[in-house]
Amino acid sequence: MTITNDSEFKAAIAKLTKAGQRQVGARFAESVLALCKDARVKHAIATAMRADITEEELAAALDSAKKASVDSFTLCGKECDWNSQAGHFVAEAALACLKSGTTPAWDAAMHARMARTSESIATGVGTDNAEAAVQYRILAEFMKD
Amino acid sequence: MNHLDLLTFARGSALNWALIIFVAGTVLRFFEIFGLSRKTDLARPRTDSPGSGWRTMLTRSIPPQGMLKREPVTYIAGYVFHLGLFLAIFFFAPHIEFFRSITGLSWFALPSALVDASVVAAIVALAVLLAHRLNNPVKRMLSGFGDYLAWTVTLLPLLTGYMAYHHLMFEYTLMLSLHIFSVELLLVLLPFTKLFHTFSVFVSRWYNGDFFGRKGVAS
Amino acid sequence: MKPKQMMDTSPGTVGEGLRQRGVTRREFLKFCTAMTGMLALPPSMAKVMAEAISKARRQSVIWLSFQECTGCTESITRSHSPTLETLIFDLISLDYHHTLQAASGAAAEHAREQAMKDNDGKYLLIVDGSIPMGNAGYSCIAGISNYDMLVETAKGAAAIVAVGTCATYGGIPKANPNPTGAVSVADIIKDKPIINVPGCPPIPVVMTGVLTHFLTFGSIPELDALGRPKAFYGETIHDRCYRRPFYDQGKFAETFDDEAARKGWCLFKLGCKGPVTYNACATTKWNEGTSFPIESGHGCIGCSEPNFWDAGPLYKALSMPVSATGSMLGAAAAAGAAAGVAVTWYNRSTKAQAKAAHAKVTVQELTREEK
Amino acid sequence: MSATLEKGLNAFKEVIDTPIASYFSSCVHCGLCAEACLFYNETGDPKYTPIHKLEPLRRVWKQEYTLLGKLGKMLGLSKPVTDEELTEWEPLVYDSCSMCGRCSLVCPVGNDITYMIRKMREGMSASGHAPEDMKGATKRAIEIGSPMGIKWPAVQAQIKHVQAETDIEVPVDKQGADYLVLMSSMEIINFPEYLSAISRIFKQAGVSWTLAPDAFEATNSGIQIGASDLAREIVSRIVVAAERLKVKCVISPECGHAFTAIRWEGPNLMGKPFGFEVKHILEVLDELHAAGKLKTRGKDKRPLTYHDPCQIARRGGVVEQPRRLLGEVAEDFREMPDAGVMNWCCGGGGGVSANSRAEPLRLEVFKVKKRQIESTGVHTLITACANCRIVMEEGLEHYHMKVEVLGLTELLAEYLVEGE
Repeated sequence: MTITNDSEFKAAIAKLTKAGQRQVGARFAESVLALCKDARVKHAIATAMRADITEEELAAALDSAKKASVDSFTLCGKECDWNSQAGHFVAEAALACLKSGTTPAWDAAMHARMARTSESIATGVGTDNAEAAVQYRILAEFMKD
Repeated sequence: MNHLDLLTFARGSALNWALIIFVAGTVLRFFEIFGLSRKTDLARPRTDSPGSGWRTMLTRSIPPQGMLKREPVTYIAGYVFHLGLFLAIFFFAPHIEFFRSITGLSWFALPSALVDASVVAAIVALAVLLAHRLNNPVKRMLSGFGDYLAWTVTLLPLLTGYMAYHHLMFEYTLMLSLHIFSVELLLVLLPFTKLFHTFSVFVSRWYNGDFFGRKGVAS
Repeated sequence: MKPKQMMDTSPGTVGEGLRQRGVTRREFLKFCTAMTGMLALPPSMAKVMAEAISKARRQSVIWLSFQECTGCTESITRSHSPTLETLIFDLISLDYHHTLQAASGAAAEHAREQAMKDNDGKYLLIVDGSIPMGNAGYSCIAGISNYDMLVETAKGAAAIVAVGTCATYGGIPKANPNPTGAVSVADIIKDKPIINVPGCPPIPVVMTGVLTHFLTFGSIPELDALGRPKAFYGETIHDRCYRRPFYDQGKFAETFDDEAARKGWCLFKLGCKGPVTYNACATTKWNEGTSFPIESGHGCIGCSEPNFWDAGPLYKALSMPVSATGSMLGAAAAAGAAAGVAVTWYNRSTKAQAKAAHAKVTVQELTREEK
Repeated sequence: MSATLEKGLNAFKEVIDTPIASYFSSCVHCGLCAEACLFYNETGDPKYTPIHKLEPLRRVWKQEYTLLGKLGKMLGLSKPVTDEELTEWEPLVYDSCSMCGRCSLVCPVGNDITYMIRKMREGMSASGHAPEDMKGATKRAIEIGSPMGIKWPAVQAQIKHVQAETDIEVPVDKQGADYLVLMSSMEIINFPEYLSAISRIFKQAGVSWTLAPDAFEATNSGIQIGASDLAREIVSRIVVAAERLKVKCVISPECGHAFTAIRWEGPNLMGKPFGFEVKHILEVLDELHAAGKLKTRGKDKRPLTYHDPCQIARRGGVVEQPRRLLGEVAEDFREMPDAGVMNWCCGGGGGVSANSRAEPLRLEVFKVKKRQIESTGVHTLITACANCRIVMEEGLEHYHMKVEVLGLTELLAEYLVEGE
């Protein structure tokens, strides 16, 4: 199958199981992982991608993703560094796919896109929408498996 | 000078001067406060709380939620003291006569025993408040000479009044003179110490109530 | 009273005199018992007193009257037990008293001098009236100024009893502005024991009681700081007043003829000085124990207190200011306002200067200049 | 005296007005304000007593504006305010006061201590005694346009992201729109969900709104640092844009002090009443809800509680609105103890969160919020201030609490009935 826009993307995600959403969400996060230097995020994403994850592992991964997210928040009034803010959104993406939300994969995708947006703000180069296309591809491939 | 002469002086010249300083000082202090003026608030107020300033003058006497439990000594002793003092000042027959002679107004008096009890309560409350002031780290830090002075000159009229009524320490005429002198000391110091809150509390509460009221948090 | 007796300046014992006049021992004991009660002595003292007085020689008494109104003398003649009053006069030998003695002119003065000579160091001096220290001519007797007569007569006295508020504290003659420069006995005489029996006038039995005490013990009774016998002046009228309960309940007469006044409520608001007046009126009462001023519907005016006449208006409650008025306070407020306007003007110029000196804060200027 | 100290003292003299004179006259040193203050309550250190934080200002009042004080000053009996003293007071005035206003509501004599702290900061900032971080934020707000250094292109990037996500166009610079929507830097940086939620809700409600490239930032560091000259410059951007676009109402975002800055201080800073209304987003949402324009479906099953941001509730009067809105979407809404106007501050208001020096203290005083949340037993916390949100996220993480924090607008958008 091919996905060309967000409504198809959303519909496809909705068909996935909880675990499937987590795994694909983690792939979305992984796609922007280069923007994040936090080892905890990398580990959380790696855990989330696995199919054979236990409840304990899930909880531990959620915890470390959460920590990474909070640690990377830019506090009110502090000067924003968009590069590190991009890293924060990667952590948010990782956190989103591990959380028990209604649409974890969608949330992870949005955060991953924000990471790209942040990167584009930091560099001043417009690459934002490219991430959406990357995500359509990732999802399509995941669904093939 | 014998005791009756002392009493006559206390009721005469001393009282006149004390009252003059008290009245002039109070008026002066109000000028000092209101003379500084304030800018009109140009922000459109919320309309759901008219009269909040006036209401706050009274409602701020009620402890906000949770505060009574947090600081019971200050609240309870504070209430007892203020109420006791209020009853003693305004509802003891001889005192009403004093106000009548100056303002022409008079009202009902309470039986002496009741006034006596409220004075004892007020004195006890003052003692508790002093102990609290010395023991509570916040109060101790905030307190200076002015606070202990204000405490003393507030206690003295209560104490001398009680002692005069019960013929303690000195004979009545002398004690009554001392009572009046202590009131005069209080009158002279009131406008120029924190005791001025007797009046300014209503101004402060009005502003507070008005500020909050404009924002829709009326009391 | 009895000119013959009064001329006799070497009296016998009291017991002799009593028997002479047909007074029984029982009657005399009764008198002594009453006296011990009044002087707050134990009842057992009645017998001792009777013994002492009977054996005592009749006391020579000289009574000097200066700036006075004769009210004190009027008072002492109206004791509530006339027979006992007579008794009193039988106990003593009243050798000189303007109003009561029959003699006049040189003879009268001679009687005084004679008594002073015969009983030197032993006679009792009673004084009523104040002594003018201004012009000597304000008050003199037989060409002798009151001051000179007092000083001269006091010299040989065993003790002095000052009766009435004039003699004790200067009284009404001393009232502001004190035109005669009136002073009390104690202001002049410093080397004799003085018993003050103030009151305007004093209660008759209080006067006789003091004399009895002196006769019994040959000494003066226990006195308070103002020289008054504690037995009679130890408590205030207010504390012993039968209307006191009304005061405590807050029940007061507002005028002299209102319902409350008729009900006998407290007269405090009508200016009663009972709370600061030390006297025995409320217990001893006047006119054969009939009543006392408060019982008659008028507040105590504090006549037994020094300078009572100048202690504020008679009909203003004690808790009222003596002279403060609303208009005085109005003037004070005006003065405060005037000062307030000046201070406000000054404060506003301080604030205006601060405004004028305000340099717009820019982000560069958020940094502090180092000294 | 250094020139900066002179400027500071001059500012003190300038700001002292009738209410302040009345407040200082009324204080009886009862210490109850300390009991109302989270900084005192959680540390037990009496120096955090609110009225004590104003001591230098009080002395200037006494020495300059009272007869006795002036006499005392002339006779050399009173201690003048020095630079050293202001240095000592700086952490008290900035690090340990979030201007939450709780003391002002508790003071038995009615002293609005927060009002005085705000005024005192004028002199503190003028004399160079503001925390470095806050100076930096203010500098960025003036020079770049946002305390966090955000420029319009960053907002544009977010707009693009939101448009892609929601498939709704975000109106920009639309003349004659009813509402001018502002955002806080926090929402631009950390919470893109806000703009996305607004877009969806306003689309459904048929609201005409716009963003303005020259006035997207709602926050005002000038207010926090206490420099009215700078605060005026910042707020004037919004006024200019609102007047240019002829909007009827400016919407303050989920940010506490921004609401205070625009709604209450704005007209006074500009010296004229506004020709447009200023409302907090929750007020607007509540109005839409009342008008039947905000329809939701379903309810959140998680037990929820709501944290009243100080400037929105106690200092802003928006208390009932969030409760009514939550009533629509929350199945199990639980109030915290002291909720509403007596709520405890998150600890990061009034510029405290922007001040890294204050961080250990801020985390220390978060204990009160921890207790409040724990007593409700919930794991989801709703609020309406992005600053509170991040401060609480940090605090929750610090105390290892598994509680999720959400913005109320964002929560509402989750249950929005769309496309009907």
